[in-house]
Amino acid sequence: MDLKKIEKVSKIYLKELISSFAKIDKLKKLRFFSGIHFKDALSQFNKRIEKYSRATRESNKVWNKVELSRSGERPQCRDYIKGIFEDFTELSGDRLTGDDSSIVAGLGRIGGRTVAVVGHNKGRNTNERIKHNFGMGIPQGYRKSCRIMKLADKFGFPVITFIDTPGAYAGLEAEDNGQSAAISGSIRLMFELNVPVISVLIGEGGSGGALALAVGDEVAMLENSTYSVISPEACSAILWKDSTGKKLAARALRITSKDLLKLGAIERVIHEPIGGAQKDPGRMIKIVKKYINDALGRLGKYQPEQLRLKRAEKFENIGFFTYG
Amino acid sequence: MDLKKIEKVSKIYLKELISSFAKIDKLKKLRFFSGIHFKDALSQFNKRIEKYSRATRESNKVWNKVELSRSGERPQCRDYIKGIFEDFTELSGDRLTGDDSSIVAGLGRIGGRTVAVVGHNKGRNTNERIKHNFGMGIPQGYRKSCRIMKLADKFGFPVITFIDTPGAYAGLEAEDNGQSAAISGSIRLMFELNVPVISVLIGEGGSGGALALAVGDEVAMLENSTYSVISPEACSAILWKDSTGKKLAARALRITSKDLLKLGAIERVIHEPIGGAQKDPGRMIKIVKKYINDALGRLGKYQPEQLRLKRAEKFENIGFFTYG
Amino acid sequence: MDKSQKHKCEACGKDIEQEVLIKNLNVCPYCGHHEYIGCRRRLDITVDEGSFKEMDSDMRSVDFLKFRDLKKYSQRLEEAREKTGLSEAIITGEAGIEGYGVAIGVMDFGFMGGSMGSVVGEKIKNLCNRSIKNDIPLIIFSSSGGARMQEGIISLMQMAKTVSSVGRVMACNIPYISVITNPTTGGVSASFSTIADIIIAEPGALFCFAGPRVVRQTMKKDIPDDFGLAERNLANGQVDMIVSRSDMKETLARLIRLLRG
Amino acid sequence: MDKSQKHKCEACGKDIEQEVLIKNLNVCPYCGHHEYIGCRRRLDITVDEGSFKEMDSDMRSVDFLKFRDLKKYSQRLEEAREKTGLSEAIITGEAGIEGYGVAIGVMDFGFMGGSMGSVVGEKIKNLCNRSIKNDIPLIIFSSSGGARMQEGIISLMQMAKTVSSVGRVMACNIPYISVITNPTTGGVSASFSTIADIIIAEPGALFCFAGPRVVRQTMKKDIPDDFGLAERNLANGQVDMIVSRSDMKETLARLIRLLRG
Ligand SMILES: [Zn+2]
Ligand SMILES: [Zn+2]
Repeated sequence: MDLKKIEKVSKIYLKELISSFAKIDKLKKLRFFSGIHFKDALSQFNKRIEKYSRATRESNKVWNKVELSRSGERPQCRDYIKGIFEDFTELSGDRLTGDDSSIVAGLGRIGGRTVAVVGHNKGRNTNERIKHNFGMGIPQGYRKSCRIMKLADKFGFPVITFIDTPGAYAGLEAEDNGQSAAISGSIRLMFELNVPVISVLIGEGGSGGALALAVGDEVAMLENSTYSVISPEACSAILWKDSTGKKLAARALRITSKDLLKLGAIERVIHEPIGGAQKDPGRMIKIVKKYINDALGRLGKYQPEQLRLKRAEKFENIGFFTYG
Repeated sequence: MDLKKIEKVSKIYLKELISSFAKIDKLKKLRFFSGIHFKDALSQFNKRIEKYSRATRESNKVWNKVELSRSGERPQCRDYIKGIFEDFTELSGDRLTGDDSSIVAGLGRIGGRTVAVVGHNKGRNTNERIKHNFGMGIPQGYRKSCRIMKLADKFGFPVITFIDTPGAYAGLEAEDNGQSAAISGSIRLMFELNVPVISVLIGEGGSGGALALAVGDEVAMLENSTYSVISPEACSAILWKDSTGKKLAARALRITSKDLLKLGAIERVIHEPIGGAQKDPGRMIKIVKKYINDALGRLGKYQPEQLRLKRAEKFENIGFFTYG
Repeated sequence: MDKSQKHKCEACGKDIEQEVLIKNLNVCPYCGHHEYIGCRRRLDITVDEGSFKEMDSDMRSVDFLKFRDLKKYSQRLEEAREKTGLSEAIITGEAGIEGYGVAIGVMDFGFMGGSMGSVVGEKIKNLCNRSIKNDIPLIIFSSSGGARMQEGIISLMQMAKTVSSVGRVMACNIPYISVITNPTTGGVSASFSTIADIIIAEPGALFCFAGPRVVRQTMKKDIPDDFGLAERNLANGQVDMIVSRSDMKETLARLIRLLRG
Repeated sequence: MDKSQKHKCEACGKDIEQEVLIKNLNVCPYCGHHEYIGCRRRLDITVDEGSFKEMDSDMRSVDFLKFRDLKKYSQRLEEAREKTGLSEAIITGEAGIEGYGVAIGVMDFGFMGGSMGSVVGEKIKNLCNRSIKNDIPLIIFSSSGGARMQEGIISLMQMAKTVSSVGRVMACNIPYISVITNPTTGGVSASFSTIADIIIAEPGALFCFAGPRVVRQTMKKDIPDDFGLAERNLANGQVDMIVSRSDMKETLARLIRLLRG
């Protein structure tokens, strides 16, 4: 047995390994047990170690991406806005009951045309993070976003969204104010927009709170961003009944840009400077600016009706199933 | 001097009378004062008493209407709904942050067709009145109303509104939740409706809170209902600097159905059973039902575009002014 | 099933005879608690007898991610199928309700917590298309813990997919009624179930985006006992009405009559 | 006016030299308090020099109800005209803002509390028509205690009238920017001023439907110090931004540039 390899296996796998090792141990002690069978069992056991250590290795790699995607060092929504759009003017409030500082919205100019920009902003230091509620949206935020997107639709401005959120805020008030309907309403509105919609996942793409802003004609992910139906931690708590499974969950969920491109859930991966966006924020922002400009060019050739139809078709065609 | 007449003059006028009487008294004492002048002054003074006592008489009459229009004995929104519409189904909530029980909304059938119904309900006894917040709407109510009107617009259902409110609720939370925008939003939406809109003032039509539901193609007032830009009490407090002017204010503001018809602010006065709606609620409800059916017939001949245009024209043409 | 068998009400703890419980549509006769019922039973008590024609009955989930937690996804699917006798967490089809033709979908919490994966999404899409094609109202009974983790990002995308599909129905001015049953949370509450013309909830149904446990954790304090319940949602403006199981069919028929003008 | 004369800030109580105050656009240099300025001054500091072309300058209110409280309406009008040198509570016209043509209306609280009667309504309607005819953005600076009681129900109807008019501008996809200045309440806050594409408020402006006194009376308890203020409205989602007087022109020009695509 290769003990070194076992060391590299995730805790949760270890439990399984130990229990099967105990079985082998029992087998050894059995009278009718033949050496050949024992060898088979041991080889199977070793294969298992091999498999588990590979899974663990991969999980660790994915987990690094998770941490990187969440890193406060990466450029954030406000950085992209500042670096990409001229005349950016922030617009506040849902005109209903409040303003959500975790979601930034406004108008700006790129390539000589006006666009609406909406995005999650997490904030960098503790104060900022608290102020922005760590990028976790509340209904007022999604409704503000809807208001600005409607404004954009009315005036024919393309919509650019930046996604970077652990997920919608799980608070009592948020629930009482209709978090569910705010998210579904945002998704629905984005399908109704007659203008090009470009969504860029710049960091963490957490669940429904991310999707609420990510119904784009083109959805792009930065190389080291992640996008997931549930946080690996929560997934682990539910499925592995244990928080230590978070890295395995991160791998199992397929949340990297590469995975999502392969699955057809996004259109494009935007490559980052070597070592990640945080190594050269200026260049990263330029790359994203170029992407947005190019995407605007690509989408500019479609009529409003076509855009809506293609957007609906794209999302309605996602899914894997079989018959019989 | 006719002292009996003076007794019938409103307190506020009395102050003026007393001060002018004091002047006459002074005149009498003046040396150069001739009898003829004195007689003139006295006759003017008597004319004034006459004028003031007429105004007071009229004010009292109008005030009776104010009290009648506010009477808890009159049929209320829910009574009309029950008596007029089949299959009425109440719909709750603004799908944003709350439900307002001072405003009832739902779908029902009349003459074999579906209509949307929205109205203020004040409630009759103390418990009901508290539950319905005395018919004073909050933003959630106007937004619920908008939601149901949009539903009606989508499905092509005419909209019937019943107005009976002291005005929008003047509370901190209501203001924080955007009372102004809720009211203006409701007015705006009603101009955008592609379906016939019939508004019936059944009791008290208080200010912006009433107008928010009263942008009808036909606006009708029950004979003894009132409709005013401000409550006579509040008007008196501001303009007469004194609450005792409320009856004078009620007269000055011209708030009766007759006045409003004359001013062109409404289309129709619906006559009440002798003594008022409360004397025969059943008949009153039948009369209103007939009115609604007739109005639906009248408005049914217009195309959506025509309805919108006529509605806008009608309200945009209201106003008295001159040049130079 | 032994009809004289006793059943303890989950809410009030009183014993109910099985026969009474079933007659009462699995609603406790003492406290009105609405118990879980499976989607077949729901259809039985909601649509006209013999009127239901199932669609996509042979559509099956596939383990395209080779997802494995403590169990393989494929194994979980197998177990759910065996346990429920259903092929997936939703059953869809055409039916009549008091004679009105409808496109109806009913989710079943018993199948992997009613979680929405590709099959639920696709079945809803097909149901929507049927609704549009035949110009019949759309009714969906929701009951779900949310998106199906085992299908990763693809299950998140079903939120967008279903919203788009029901959105197309609504854009055709075809009535869409969403019925919230216990529980409706997460990816289902934040997608097709909350953008209907009319939203009805069953009494006592949990209806929220984040569940009470998660919210308690986030808030680091106690939350009200009625957190996320249908009644609280009514007060919060999120549902049009709360309708008890015994009134549901009549209410749906009346709403269709009204919405059909 | 003696330029060396001192002026006491209403907010912080500090003495400000008249000259400094004027240079500072009547904003207190110590505490930033934005003082009342009349509509002519507002135009001066907002539009390009000499660009303003007034509309309806000869439109006059009439006392069609023969309204008399302690004074006659006609007398109140006369006094207001004398006091302000204005013909009514709003001045409207075409102007340039950094070269962009706009249809602009500016209310003046000094004229009968900026109350909206028939003339204010009609002037706004005509302004909207000009905006549509010339395809130029609409900008209205509000400052009003609400509807003009002396015109009874007709003043209430101006709420509907102005909403309809600005609604037509917006339906043409012509930008409409509403600027809230101190105070904007009642019939003006609940009509044209709150349905704009963009709503800007001046710092510290009171902006509410029911004023603080009325609300305190209704609630029968104290209300927060910042009740109805622009800053509270920003937090409550009712305004897009708070812009100080010195930044107003630049901001309007930028917004027009943005909204014009
Ligand atoms: Zn029970
Ligand atoms: Zn100061």
